[in-house]
Amino acid sequence: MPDQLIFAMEVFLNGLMAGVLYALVALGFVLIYKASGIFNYSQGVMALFAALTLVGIMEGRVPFAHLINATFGTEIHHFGWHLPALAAILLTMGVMVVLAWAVNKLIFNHLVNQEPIILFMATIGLAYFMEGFGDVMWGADIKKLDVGLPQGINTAIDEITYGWFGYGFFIDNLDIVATIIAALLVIALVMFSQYTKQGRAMRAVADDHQAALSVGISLNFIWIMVWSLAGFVALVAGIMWGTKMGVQFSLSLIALKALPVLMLGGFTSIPGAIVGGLIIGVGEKLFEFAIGPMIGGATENWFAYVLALIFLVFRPQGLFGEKIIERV
Amino acid sequence: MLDAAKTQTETLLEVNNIEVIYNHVILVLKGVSLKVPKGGITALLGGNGAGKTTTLKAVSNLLASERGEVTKGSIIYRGERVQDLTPNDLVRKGVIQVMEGRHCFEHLTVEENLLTGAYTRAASRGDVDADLEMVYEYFPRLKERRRSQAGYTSGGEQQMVAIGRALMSRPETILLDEPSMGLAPQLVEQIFNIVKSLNEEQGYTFLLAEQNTNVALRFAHYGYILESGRVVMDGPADDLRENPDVKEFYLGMSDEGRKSFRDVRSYRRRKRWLS
Amino acid sequence: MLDATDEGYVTSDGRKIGDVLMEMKNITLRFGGVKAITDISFDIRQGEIRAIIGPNGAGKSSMLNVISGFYVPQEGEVWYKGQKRPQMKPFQVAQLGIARTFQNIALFEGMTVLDNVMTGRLNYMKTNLFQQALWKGKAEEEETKNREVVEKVIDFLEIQSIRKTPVSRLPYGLKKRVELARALAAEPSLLLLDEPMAGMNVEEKEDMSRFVLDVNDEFGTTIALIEHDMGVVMDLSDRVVVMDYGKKIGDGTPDEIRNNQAVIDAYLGVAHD
Amino acid sequence: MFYREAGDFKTSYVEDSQTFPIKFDRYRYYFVLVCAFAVVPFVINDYWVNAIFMPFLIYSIAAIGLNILVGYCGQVSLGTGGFMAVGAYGCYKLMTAFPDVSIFFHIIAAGGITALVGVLFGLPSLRIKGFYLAVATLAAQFFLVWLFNRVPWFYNYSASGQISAPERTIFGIEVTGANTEAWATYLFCLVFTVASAIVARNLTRGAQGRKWMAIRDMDIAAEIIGVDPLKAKLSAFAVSSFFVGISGALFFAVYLGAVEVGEAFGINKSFLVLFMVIIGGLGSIFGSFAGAAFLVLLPVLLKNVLVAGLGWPTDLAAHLEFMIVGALIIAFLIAEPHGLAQLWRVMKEKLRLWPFPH
Amino acid sequence: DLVFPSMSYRTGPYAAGGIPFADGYADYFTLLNERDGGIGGEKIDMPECETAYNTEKGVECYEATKDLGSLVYQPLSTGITYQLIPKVTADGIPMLTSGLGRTSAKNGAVFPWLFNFPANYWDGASVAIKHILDEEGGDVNDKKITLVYHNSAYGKEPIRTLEELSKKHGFDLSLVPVDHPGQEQKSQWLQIRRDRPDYVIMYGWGVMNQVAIQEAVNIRFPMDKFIGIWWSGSENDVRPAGAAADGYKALTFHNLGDDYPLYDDLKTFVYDKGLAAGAGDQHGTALYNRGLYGAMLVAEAAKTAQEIHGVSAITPAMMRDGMEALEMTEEKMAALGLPAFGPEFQVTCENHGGNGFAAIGQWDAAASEWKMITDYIQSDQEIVQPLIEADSMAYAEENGITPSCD
Ligand SMILES: Nc1ncnc2c1ncn2[C@@H]1O[C@H](COP(=O)(O)OP(=O)(O)OP(=O)(O)O)[C@@H](O)[C@H]1O
Ligand SMILES: Nc1ncnc2c1ncn2[C@@H]1O[C@H](COP(=O)(O)OP(=O)(O)OP(=O)(O)O)[C@@H](O)[C@H]1O
Ligand SMILES: [Mg+2]
Ligand SMILES: [Mg+2]
Repeated sequence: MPDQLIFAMEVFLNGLMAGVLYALVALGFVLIYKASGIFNYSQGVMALFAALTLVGIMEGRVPFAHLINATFGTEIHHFGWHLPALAAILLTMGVMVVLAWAVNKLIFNHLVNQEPIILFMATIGLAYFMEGFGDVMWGADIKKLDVGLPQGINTAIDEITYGWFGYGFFIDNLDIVATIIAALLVIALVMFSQYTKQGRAMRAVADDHQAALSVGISLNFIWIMVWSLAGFVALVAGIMWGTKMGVQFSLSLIALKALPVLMLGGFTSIPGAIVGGLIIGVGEKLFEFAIGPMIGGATENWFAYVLALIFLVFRPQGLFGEKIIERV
Repeated sequence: MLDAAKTQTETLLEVNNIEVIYNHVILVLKGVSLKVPKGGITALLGGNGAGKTTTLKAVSNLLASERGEVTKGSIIYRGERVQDLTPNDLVRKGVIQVMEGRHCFEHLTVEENLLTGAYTRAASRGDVDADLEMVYEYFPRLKERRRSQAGYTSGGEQQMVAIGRALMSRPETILLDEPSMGLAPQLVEQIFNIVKSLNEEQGYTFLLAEQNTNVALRFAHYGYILESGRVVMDGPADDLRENPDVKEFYLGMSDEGRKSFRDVRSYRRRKRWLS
Repeated sequence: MLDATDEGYVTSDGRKIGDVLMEMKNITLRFGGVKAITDISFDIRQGEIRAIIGPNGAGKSSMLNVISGFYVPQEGEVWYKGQKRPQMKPFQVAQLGIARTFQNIALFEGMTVLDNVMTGRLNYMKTNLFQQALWKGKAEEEETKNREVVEKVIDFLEIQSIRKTPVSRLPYGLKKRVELARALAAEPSLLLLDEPMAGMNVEEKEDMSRFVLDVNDEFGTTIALIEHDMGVVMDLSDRVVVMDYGKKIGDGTPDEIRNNQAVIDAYLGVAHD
Repeated sequence: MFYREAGDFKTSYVEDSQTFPIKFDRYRYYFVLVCAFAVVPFVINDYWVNAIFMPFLIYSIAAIGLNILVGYCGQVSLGTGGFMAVGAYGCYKLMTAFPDVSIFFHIIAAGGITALVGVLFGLPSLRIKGFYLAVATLAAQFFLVWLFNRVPWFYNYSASGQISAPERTIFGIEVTGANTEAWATYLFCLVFTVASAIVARNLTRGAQGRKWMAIRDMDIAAEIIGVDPLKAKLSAFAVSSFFVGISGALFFAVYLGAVEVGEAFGINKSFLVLFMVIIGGLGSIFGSFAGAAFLVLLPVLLKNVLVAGLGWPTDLAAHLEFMIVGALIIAFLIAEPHGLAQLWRVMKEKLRLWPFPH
Repeated sequence: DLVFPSMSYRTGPYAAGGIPFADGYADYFTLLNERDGGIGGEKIDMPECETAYNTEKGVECYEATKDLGSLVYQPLSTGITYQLIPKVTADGIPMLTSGLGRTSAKNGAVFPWLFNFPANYWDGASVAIKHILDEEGGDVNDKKITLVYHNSAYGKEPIRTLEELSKKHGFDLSLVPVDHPGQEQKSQWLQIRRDRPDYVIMYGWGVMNQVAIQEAVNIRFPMDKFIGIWWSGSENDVRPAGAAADGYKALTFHNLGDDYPLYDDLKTFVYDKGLAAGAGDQHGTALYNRGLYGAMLVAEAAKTAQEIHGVSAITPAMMRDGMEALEMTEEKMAALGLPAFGPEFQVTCENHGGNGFAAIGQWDAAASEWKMITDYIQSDQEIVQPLIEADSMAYAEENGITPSCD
């Protein structure tokens, strides 16, 4: 086999893996969009916030330490404990549920039945708020996140492929873990939204807030539920990305990597998020590999969007999105 | 048709002198009071913009989602003030509204739409399926289209979905907003017959807002006529049907019987009780 | 039976109905598996009021959508003013002088009544972007000219008092009237009305009927109308097409339809007075 | 009591369709204009111009532009940063290629170039709608930034990859470069801002505006009543990009003087301008100003209050600033989802009824 | 009072880098105030202004503080630097951009108000290559060196220099850009893995650094062959990768660690009095030291200015004179409690940028600290100087400046 082809295969596989990581972020968007028609701009910040909280709890940091110290002249920083990862994850989940409750109570409760762009705007406000809040709560330094996930090249694959091609493929262990988790998440979420009463109610709410209210669906409950779910997905994404790059402000920017995925897969489709992720991941990596060197590289950011755009021209609702109903 | 015994029974829903304001500035209801007796069919009549929909929404607490609020008066259901309940609490209490203009869940199939109606019920699968069958019996057309997305069904079909969906919650009181709108004549008849049989056989209470005064007064026991946010007349349906003003303005009858729509071409100043 | 030759006919109240204005030939329209219209042909003549009736889901609205170019039928031809109409985009159809209202009101909710009605005049407004950017001069002149037409329509439909109200705040019935105003402002030669009187009480229907008749009378506008109120249909229309499950089951004068057994079975239920 | 239409009769349609039908509004508007042109230039210093007025004026133009696209035509765009970059780089190339032509025309021409680019990237809007379109416009954002960064021709092969505005004058007074006077740059921007607002108002009050709004409110219905969606959407993209391009050109040439594309015209800029438009009020020219003012002034104000006033550490203040801005955005939306402009309108409606509550 | 505004960025995507610098900068001035009563008897005033690394906020900060009698600006962001170049020139306030900003500002004849001692980006690239030369015994012919860079003006800075150097020394240079912000670098590192370069040089910023180091670890690229510029060489950049980052190298133009007498003074006069800036947890980090160093340089320049003009309350123009006459010697630094803390250099009108000395630090993951592994190495002046000359003269021409040193 020619070298270029072997390399292309490696790039392809890594593209798939990268795609899964994008999809993890995109899933959170899909959940909320599906249940409320809200395009949740703050999903990235939620991932950051979840990861920050997780690290904070694990390391026993005192929340708002800086604020407290600045106001009272004290010098407290740590509680002095170190929690095991699992316990910290559960606690963080609790925090995310509280967040979901607060978001609903303080914001979306008052914005029922508003146009999508207004709701979108509200999530922007929320993103601003949480950005500041997360920083005040846990500090703006870069934190190392280690919940014990394996990371680095998978030697087994490296060796096997070396045996086959004379060139060992690089596959990151973390990506493998992410893929498994993402697959489980997607299956569970699909089952939930298609086959349960709450799932149906969730889709109903997305279509028409008022009508949903009129049949007795509690928007409150549905929204707290999906925001919690989205919080959970954000936490998972936060763990994966945080392990890769440390927990820091830029974690919130992964949202930008999820958007083309979302658009390609369809805002309303859970499987779409995964398939979209895979296509985007592979597409952008292969493009960078094959065409990138000719036009100066660093093409991934825009190419992902252009790729999604091309798909959209043919399917304006994304690959799996609900058909946009146009009637008069 | 008025059943004197029925009007004597307990008042299920009582609206006392409510005022509704939209957007903090637009005053729409200027003191509306009504009483809905248990097991009765009460009709709310009135022209466009009289405030029928607003009244119903005030009762079902859907106003908040339209930036409207009840600023005065009270709404009592079964002797309990319900103004501050959420719409879903109210549905649990047995009050459900069929909204004007259908409001189906476009992306759900017809059947899924109907199933959402059973959201508040803790009923078993079997019960729900039985109710589904009941709705399909009332509206065979829906059975044919059960797997289509509601967004693609015709206007009339959507109206059936909306009503069927409300029935699925097995309510005690149904607030029906313009059920006849956009329906073919025999279907209008059919829907009112369904209302009647639900009322008589299952004891459902109805408060219905309707433009089609003719049909409404034929099936209702008691009627209220709203104009510009005020109740201008009320009485047993039969009395209203005989009232000459009602006859002229709401039933389109003149002394010579029904007028042809062709005959009203000449300009005619509207007579109003108010304004 | 009316004497419906190519030269037209005379109605019971003595109006002269002219040539065939629009003719639908063997229209069939499918949506995936659903057959909304099956092989339907009928014509609309200059100056008449043509009603389309039928049970819910019969395909009436779909037929109007075919006429206005929004749905493209799989089979069949549309003839307009004696010519076969080529495949057209809806806005091109509108430019031919066909205006309509919608079953589920399709007003521009973010605009005032006046602006909504002014949109009916868009096909008459020809100043370019630069002239409009300057405003003074051509654009203003054109605006004023068209505004006068619109004001006439507004007067005609008696909606002066709500001129500056955003339509989202209007009750249903008034919205329908505004929609009619928008269609009328286009001074169409063919006006399509989809259930213009749904959700109105008798008095309002009377008003609406008066408008429809006056439009037809004063401007000679041809009208095709879908309506479920048989009283209205029978009183207003010159000829009626009846559809059921996508098929045509009757076509003729109100009297003929009233007594058509197929129509009675499928739609009317009982013979209507 | 004085805020009334009563007694203020209109006798012609022209009068009736003027921008400020109520006399009081009209006078207030003239008053603001006179202040802006004849008073402010004499009283402001560098700080006010560079930190507040210039960004406010320039962002207002961008917001007006984006409002035409989003607020009037309903096409949500997140490509504003990229289009501003087109304006900036277009202006830079023109300034350096034709040094003898007045900067005034360079800026207008930069707007024209941006309009063309805008139309190009607007093409997908014919198929793609809503948030899908919004995300799709990010393709423009990222691609344009990449392009300007990638192709050295755009920055005249400068070693640093930055573009710097050479010195240019209007009527012999410097408006770009190192030695500008505060009042001169202020007036220069003000002229553009006022002209933009007037042109935008003219375009949106007539036939073109109605086409846009019709497409926004219900594109299918609009098409059926005779609006060509292709023309309407692309013209919105063109006009919007024109304004955005002008603001980009001013942003670079007059305000910052030197920019690097990724930093000055990144995705954040796209979001910022969109926030201005939404907070200010979609479909309102006044809203564009209000939104720009809100997002330019508020952070500065908060910073001054928290750091200078209350003596908070700068970082805490900055974080709190984020929280406050976020919370205020939400609070405003809850109070009035249709933006500051609508809040203003409701206030006026109340005022009109005053002293009666309804 | 002597006003030294601090344009810091404690928020935003680069906060982790901005905080330690700002803390160090502030603590040094606090120390001078507390221990010496300021400089030459004048108290120091240090208004801090948050830029969030954002150019517009930078302009706002500048405008807000310039009328306070600010003596010198350190904008800490290349973007802000470019904006301020015309402004400070017009307003007559000196600006110091150590290790960042416009490289050709070194030519004081063209940029009288700008200073970028002791080293700049081009020096950095050259010193990195010199270090590689040392490692390879002076021969890098046919070695492969890859530059991974932030795809922005900043990241592209070293390309010209490296290209020249590759001509001179015969190594293969390949360029791998990473687009902002750089949280995803799979493609780039797969490519590096395929190409198997002998060395990787990185000009990264923000999250790009952390991800690059993690990916390098993932593909098992030898850490001691991976050299970052000083903005890729803080604790923040290596910590997320954990123990595996051990051995990673980065350039620096000042010393690392906290083993200096000055720290004792800081402890007595600042930390223990509770006067430490920020959260007070950044002492001894690379960027904190950079903050100290930056403050020390301007403080020394201020002293020089006071000496030259014989007044203690100096003006910005005097400050400029002080900076232009600044001489950093070993004795001076030792006297300040920072022996051998930075390279020795002397500023002149022709040379506002020092002599291009930089050193290499290496990360010791076990001890969790940076260690200096070389002395200060001078950049290849033969290569760098002509580039600076050419670029600054081009600027002078474009802007109609007559270079002069009188
Ligand atoms: N969301 C709203 N905001 C402002 N005004 C409203 C709103 N909804 C209704 N209104 C106004 O309230 C008044 C009453 O409206 P309502 O919908 O209750 O009338 P209705 O009797 O149901 O009329 P219809 O028969 O046309 O449905 C109308 O004048 C209408 O303009
Ligand atoms: N775009 C579409 N996609 C799929 N099915 C459609 C579409 N439009 C209409 N239909 C179907 O075609 C049939 C005819 O619909 P249409 O809206 O024309 O009925 P109608 O005669 O106007 O009924 P109504 O009186 O209830 O309005 C219906 O069964 C409807 O579900
Ligand atoms: Mg109603
Ligand atoms: Mg229909």
